[in-house]
Amino acid sequence: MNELLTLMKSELLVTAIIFLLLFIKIGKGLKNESLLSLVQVLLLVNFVLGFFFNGEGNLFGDMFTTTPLIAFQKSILNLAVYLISLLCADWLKKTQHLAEFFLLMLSALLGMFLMISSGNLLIFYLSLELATIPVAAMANFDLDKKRSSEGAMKMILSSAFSSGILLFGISLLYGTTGTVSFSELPGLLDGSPLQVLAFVFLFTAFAFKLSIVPFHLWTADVYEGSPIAVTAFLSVVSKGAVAFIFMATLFKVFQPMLATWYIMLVILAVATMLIGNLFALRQQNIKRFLAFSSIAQVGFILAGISSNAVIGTTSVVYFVLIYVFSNLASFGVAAVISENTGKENIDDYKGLYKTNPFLSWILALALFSLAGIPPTAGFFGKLFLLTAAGSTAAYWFITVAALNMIISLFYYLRVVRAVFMDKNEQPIEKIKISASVKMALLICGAGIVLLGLLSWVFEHIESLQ
Amino acid sequence: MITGSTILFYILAALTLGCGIIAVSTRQIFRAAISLLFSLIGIAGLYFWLEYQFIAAVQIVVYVGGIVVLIIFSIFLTQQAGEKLPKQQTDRKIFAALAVFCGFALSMLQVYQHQFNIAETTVAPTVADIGKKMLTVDDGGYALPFEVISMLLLAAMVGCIVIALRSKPETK
Amino acid sequence: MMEPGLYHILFISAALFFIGVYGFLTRRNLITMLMSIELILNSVNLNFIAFNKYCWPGKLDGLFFTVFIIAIAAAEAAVAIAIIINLYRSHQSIDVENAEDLKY
Amino acid sequence: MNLLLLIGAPLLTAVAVLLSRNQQQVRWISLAGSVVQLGLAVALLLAFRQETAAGNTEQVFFEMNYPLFSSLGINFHFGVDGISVAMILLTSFVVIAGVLVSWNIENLPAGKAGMTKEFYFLLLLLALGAYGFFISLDLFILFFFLEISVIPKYLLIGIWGSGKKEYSANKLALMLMGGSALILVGMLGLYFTAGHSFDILTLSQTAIPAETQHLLFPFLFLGFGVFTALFPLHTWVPDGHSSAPTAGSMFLAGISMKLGGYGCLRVATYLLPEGAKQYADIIIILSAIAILYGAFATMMQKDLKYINAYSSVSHVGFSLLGIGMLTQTAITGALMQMVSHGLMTALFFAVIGMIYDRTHTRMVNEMGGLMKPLPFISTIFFIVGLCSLGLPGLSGFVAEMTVFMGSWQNDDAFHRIATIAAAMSIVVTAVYILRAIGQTAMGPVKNESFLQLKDAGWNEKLAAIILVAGILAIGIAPGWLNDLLRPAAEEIMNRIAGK
Amino acid sequence: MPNATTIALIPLLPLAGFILLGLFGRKYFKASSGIIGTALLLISTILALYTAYDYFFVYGNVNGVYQKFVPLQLTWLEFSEGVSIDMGLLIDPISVMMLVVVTFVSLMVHIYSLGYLKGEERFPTYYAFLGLFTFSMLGLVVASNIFQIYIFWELVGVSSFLLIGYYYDRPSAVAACKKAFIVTRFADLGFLIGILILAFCSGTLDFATLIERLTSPESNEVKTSVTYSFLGVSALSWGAMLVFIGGAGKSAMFPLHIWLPDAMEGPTPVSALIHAATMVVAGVYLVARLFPIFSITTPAVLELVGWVGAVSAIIAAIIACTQTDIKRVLAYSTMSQIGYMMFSLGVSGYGGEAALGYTASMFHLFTHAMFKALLFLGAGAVIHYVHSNDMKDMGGLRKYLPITHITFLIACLAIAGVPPFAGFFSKEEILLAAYQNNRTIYWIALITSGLTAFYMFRLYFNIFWNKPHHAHGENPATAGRHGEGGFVMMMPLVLLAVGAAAAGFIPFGEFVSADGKPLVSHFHLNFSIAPVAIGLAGILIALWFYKKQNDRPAKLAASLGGLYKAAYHKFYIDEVYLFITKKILFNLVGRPAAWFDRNVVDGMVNLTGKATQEVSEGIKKMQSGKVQQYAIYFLAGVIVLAALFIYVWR
Repeated sequence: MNELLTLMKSELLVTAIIFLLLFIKIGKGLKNESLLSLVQVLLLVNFVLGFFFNGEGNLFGDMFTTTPLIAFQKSILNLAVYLISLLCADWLKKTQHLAEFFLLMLSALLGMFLMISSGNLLIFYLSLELATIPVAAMANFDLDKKRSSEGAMKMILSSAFSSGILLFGISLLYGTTGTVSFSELPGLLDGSPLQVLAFVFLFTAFAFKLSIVPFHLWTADVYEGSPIAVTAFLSVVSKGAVAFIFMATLFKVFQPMLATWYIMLVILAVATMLIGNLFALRQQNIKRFLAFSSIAQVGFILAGISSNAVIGTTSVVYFVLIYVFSNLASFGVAAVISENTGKENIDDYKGLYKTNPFLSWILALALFSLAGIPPTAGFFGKLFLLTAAGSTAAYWFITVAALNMIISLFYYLRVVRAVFMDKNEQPIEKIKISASVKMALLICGAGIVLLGLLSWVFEHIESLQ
Repeated sequence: MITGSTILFYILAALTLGCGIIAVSTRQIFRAAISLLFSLIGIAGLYFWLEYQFIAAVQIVVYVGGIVVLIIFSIFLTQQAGEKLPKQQTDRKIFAALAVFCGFALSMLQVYQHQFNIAETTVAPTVADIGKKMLTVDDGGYALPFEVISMLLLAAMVGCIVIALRSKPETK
Repeated sequence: MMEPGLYHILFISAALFFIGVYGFLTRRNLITMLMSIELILNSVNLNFIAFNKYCWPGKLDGLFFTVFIIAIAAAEAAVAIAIIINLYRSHQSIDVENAEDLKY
Repeated sequence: MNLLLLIGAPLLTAVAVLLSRNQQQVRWISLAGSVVQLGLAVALLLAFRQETAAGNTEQVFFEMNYPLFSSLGINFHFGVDGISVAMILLTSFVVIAGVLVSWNIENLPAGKAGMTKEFYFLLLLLALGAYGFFISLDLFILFFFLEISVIPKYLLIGIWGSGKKEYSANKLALMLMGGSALILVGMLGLYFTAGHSFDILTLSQTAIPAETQHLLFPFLFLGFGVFTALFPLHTWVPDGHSSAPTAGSMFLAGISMKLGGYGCLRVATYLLPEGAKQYADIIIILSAIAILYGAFATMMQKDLKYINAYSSVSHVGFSLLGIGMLTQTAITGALMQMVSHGLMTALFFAVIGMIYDRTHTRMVNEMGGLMKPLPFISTIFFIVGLCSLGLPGLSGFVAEMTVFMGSWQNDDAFHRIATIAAAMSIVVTAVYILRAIGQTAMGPVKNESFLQLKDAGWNEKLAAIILVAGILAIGIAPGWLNDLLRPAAEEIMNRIAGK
Repeated sequence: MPNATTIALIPLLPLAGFILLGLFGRKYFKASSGIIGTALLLISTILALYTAYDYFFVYGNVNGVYQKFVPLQLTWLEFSEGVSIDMGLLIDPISVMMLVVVTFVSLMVHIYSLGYLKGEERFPTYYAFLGLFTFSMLGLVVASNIFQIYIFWELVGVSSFLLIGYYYDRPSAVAACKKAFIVTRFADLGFLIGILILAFCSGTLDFATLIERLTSPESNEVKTSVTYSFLGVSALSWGAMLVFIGGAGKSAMFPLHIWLPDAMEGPTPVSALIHAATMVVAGVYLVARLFPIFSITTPAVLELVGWVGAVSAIIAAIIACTQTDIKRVLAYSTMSQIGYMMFSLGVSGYGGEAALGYTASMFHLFTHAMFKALLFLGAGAVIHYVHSNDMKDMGGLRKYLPITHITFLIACLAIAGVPPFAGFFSKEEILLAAYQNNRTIYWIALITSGLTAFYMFRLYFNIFWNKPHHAHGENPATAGRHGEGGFVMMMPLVLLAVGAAAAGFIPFGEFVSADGKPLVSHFHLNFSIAPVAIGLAGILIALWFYKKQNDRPAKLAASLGGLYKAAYHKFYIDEVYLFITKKILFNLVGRPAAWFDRNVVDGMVNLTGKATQEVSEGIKKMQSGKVQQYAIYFLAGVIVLAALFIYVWR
């Protein structure tokens, strides 16, 4: 029993919070403000506890695995959720269903934890659904906005379609190998065409969740339609979790199919960067813009994964950590502005620096980090991904990736330009930023600046393997 | 040798696929729902044919008794029962058909080329086995998935409540 | 006529799968799209059961997969219908072509 | 001497600037910071000379090595040789001059954007990047500092610039980013072929297969080439310079174009000697084209900033030509040209800025006779013009002659013709420089209102004098610079010659 | 032994003047700057004279040969082992002679300018520039290293530029200074490449070593450099030729002479110093400096030097006959006389009697400096008086400017080669040298000699005789005030006149010769008859035409028709240059280059950006907002990937 407590600590903590929320909701209920503060405190506690009492081992046969690395990955997700709860406070306070929102979000988080820890395709599938269905519901939380329900609809239908294909793949895999266990699969994969087919079907589910081109099309619509808190959650937590399990699966389970997935990753990485960047070029809505930019970022993650080596794992985890800070910072700024002024267009950001220098600097920092400009951490993150990709001597691949950084810089600079350079008759007025948001933005900013230079973080991740 | 079981199989297969096709092609939404129902019943029949009675039962209870009813309710809720469904653009249909055909051909080719490891003996699991397994936490047990699904159902329920019970529907 | 076996069932399930996919791709009504999804999931279930029976009779993974898929299908359908109903309230339509504000 | 001081000084200054309250504090802190930097640079020079005099024959001096990402072989590895010392000295000169000319920025056309604090902050950040770049001995860190300097440039141009500033800023940032993308690829290639090391000293000891060198050299050379305006990747130069605020142009041309040249030499040529040999002819052709073509294109320009920008393309061509010639003298000359051009072009832009701030035009045909109201500025304009056209006694001459002498050491027709072609530019340079001077400083006064203009203020005078001092120090007594650069060039040549 | 400090001070004092006046002149020495500059130069002159005395009479002559000394040599910039630019002092007969000439003429000009430019706004600047020029010229003269000479070569070029552009608000002055600089710069390009070639051939830049290595036919350097050739000419010849082009540019030899007449836009004393006495003879000096190479190793190039000199001499003389701007006449005359010096070198041999041309050339350089400076300063006095450069505004000035008149006449006689004035002796030697070696050149020289006498006296008569002066007569009030410019302006005239009259009696050959051994020049009376006669003839013709105002010149001009017109328009050489620069360089090279850069190179960059955006716009349909379409893409992606990996990349 003790083992269960330590190994499943993160899951149990999250479940505990879920039930606490449920009881609060069923019982008297609390005012939004106090509930939010409570949740924030709980999430902080959850995040902090994530670093203690970590064990390593399997549970439920081999359905549930945990290692220090997985624990660290969970901590990253915890941190992201905590930051979202701070950053989107303005929106959260206004929502009618705060308890339910967090309940769903934490369910999804639980699903992601289980997904990262899963040692079995069944549990993987179930946790994937657990990580998806509540988010689809969350996407609809702006109940009276048409776009919100449209986004939610697109998400639930697409994800159902994608899980159908995933399941078909799993069934074929099961038929050919007779097992769904991650530990048994590698020995039974022989690379027969049917298995390749099954693998491709399976692969697309990851691709769908990670928004890899051409399975990415839902992303932008859903991001744009959803409340910013959900978008942030989707783009950071959901993506990060899937990236982790994706990488683990490829490295551990599908190692026999390396030749197949390596090429596949390279092709898709290039396509993803390119399409993501090209679409991001002409976006006006900041959420949609960030959606495409995050698609392009995924291309880089794929590049890192393609290395099939320790350095790949390390740099992907490291990158996701940096990405959490950078992307959340930009979403945070977008959330603050959107919540206070209702403006979500990049053109509306013109002249922002004049009135809101703090927000502007954070936004610029975040965007530079996303673009991979030093001294922000994004530079290191991206560079290490490319270093990992380079370890297979695929020079043309890193060349393309590096050239894509130029396109991405172009559109990130577009926002920077709007904020710092363009003139505006009616700039966004001075926004009063609440303490929690400010704190979260500062945390993000500090993370962006420091993470790259504090190399022990990177080394810590490396030591976890 | 044409046995009764073979004939039954083909009848069930025809029912499943035929009703499936009607379900995705008819322009009467109600008719589609009913065809879906029969298609699902056909599948339940196939489960019976495969001697997986438990699954067949679950199929009928959950699908026929649950999901299809849910769907029919939602058809009523959205006041679509009488209307004909809108027509899809032809090019979309063609592309879809093409893609579907390619996909089908591709997967069937692979399936037929693959030598499955066909077991000599077939043992149908008993409900007791299933029940035991479901609650086992050790190797080979399915307690964790069971818990996960319960969380999922909880979350889905909460989600549905929030979304569907919108307090003041505003029309814009 | 051959004795029906694994391949026959696989044919049926694959056919059903792609019928479902076709439906998903072409039905304009959101509820009928959902119905197509159900077809897809059922075809997968059939696959699992068939494999479990013919290939791996000693194991129960396929069977349990089916059970859980059915459960998930229910949950998914519930949420999807909730969303669809909500969409219907705001759009006064459940035609998928009417819900395309978000694009480009 | 502790090299970290060189990074620390601008960093601390930048932070202090951000924390300061008002204009006055910002300026004085920046000035104090840049004086400290100048002091450090001079101290470094002296310490370096002392070491050399003491018979220290190490390849790099004052080495320091702190692990950063040790598992990836990335270290904060710093050290200087003669080239770095010269470049650091150049940077410190330009920085102090840049700070001085921006003294009253809020009153100048560029200062409409306000945000003086940020302006100085970015300038110092740019300086920080340059210092870090020049002392880095680790490719990764070098790249890091190189990239640091890109965004400040973008913002400096985009916010405080003039004309089509957004376009220029964008173009500059993107092209430079393109350059760094190429560098990145080359760098990673080097990293993996040479056994997972980014360390320049280690890499220089590693035998890299010739084919790999042939493959990687273009990446690195072109990448750095973008930074240093290698033809035909130079088009960010005219637009960038013309739009940038005065100090921005000075930093851009005076410092950051040198980053590229330094990289071409220290990274591309030094680490990939076989590659350099393979592509030397192409480099020579491109740079000879750049020299002549830049000069001819300059002849047609009417905007002073465009004149200097194109002439920079032409002048920088000499550095690249020197590198391509692959002789010790030519490389020394290339380096001298970098230093000289840095000082000269910074001064040139400073002067242009001073003129523009007063006349509010940069079109030569709208000026004339500025010698009368602005004798000091015009005199400086003369000096810098003469330096540009290679007058003995000023730095340009020394550098160009060294390049020519070095180039001539290759005794085949191709190199000879390239040298002669490059040498022809000294005539064309004379033509456009004299045209520019003749139309602005000399001739009758075209606009009566110009007669009321005020000559340079103390800050501008000081800035100009500092840079002129640098130019003269090289021009009159080039020996010290030669002593600094030659051993380093020799080291590079030794590697190229396979010794 | 030569004293390095003393000699080094000669150029450094003017430099000190430049720095002092350049930095602080405008503020602190507004009025006294002229005195300071002059005083410093006076010291220089004294030192130069002392050095000359010391060299020629104390230590220079060892065993009957004048030695070369290098009392000081500092490495300035080392290129590679053994190849370095050194800053040194080379003391030999010609450099010492030049030291004297430069300091003396410069001193005269300094003094003269005290009066001429009195009250000018930029008086200190003027003296600063003069100091810079004198420093550079002296540095050039004593250069011990071929690159050192190039450095000072450029510096005199820029000082000349600055001084021509002294009146910077006159468009014509601005144009002239630009032209002077650019044309000489073009020639310097040749010089530079020549240096590169010579340095490559010899492996050194040091004059002594260079000459030593390149003049002995057995040396390795000569052997190897002969093997390199380009267009059938050996590398060494190319080197010598290109160096000569540099010299030709500076010395305004045809066809690089076009800058010199325009350079007269500068203040007249400047013209006297730079464009008559010193800088323009630098080319001659350069050839003389490298004479052993020209003479021994590349005689063909030396012949070319001779021809260029001869052609320049006659063309300039012809043009000079038609010009009406007195300074331009003098400018062409300068060009013509330098042509004399040049061809004199060209017809010279290396040692012994055959080397007469060398000595003659140097001698003429020396005497020419005197009388030409005098002519310019005289012209300056005239211009100062009438405020015009044009002959038409002059005439009958002998009464108003008596001292000027006399000194000018002496100078004219000297240049016309009338004995016993200085010009007679030097010109005689030149003609003799030409007569001995190259008859064609001799005949050209002879004709030129007649033309010289003619145009000089045309000038003389037009200024001082011809029509009566009335410009000031109408307004006597102003007439009195100007006068001749006082003592400071007249003193130099007189001193120079003494030089012009008497310098011929110096036994020049004793001191200066190609190989350092004294050359005893024989005076052939018979030979002198022809030149003197032709000179006198020229004077008489001029007298006939211009003594009194009449219409003979116009008739003559009309009868010569095309030739006159062509000569009046300087044989249209300026126009050719203008065509080449404006039409070809600007319009055919510069403009396309600029266009190419903006539209093609930059266009490519912009196109890349634009194309990216176009593509981005083009593919936006992919994101159609229709969830079913997304699913089709999804499915297609699955199928394509699966097919690829099943069938293609197995």
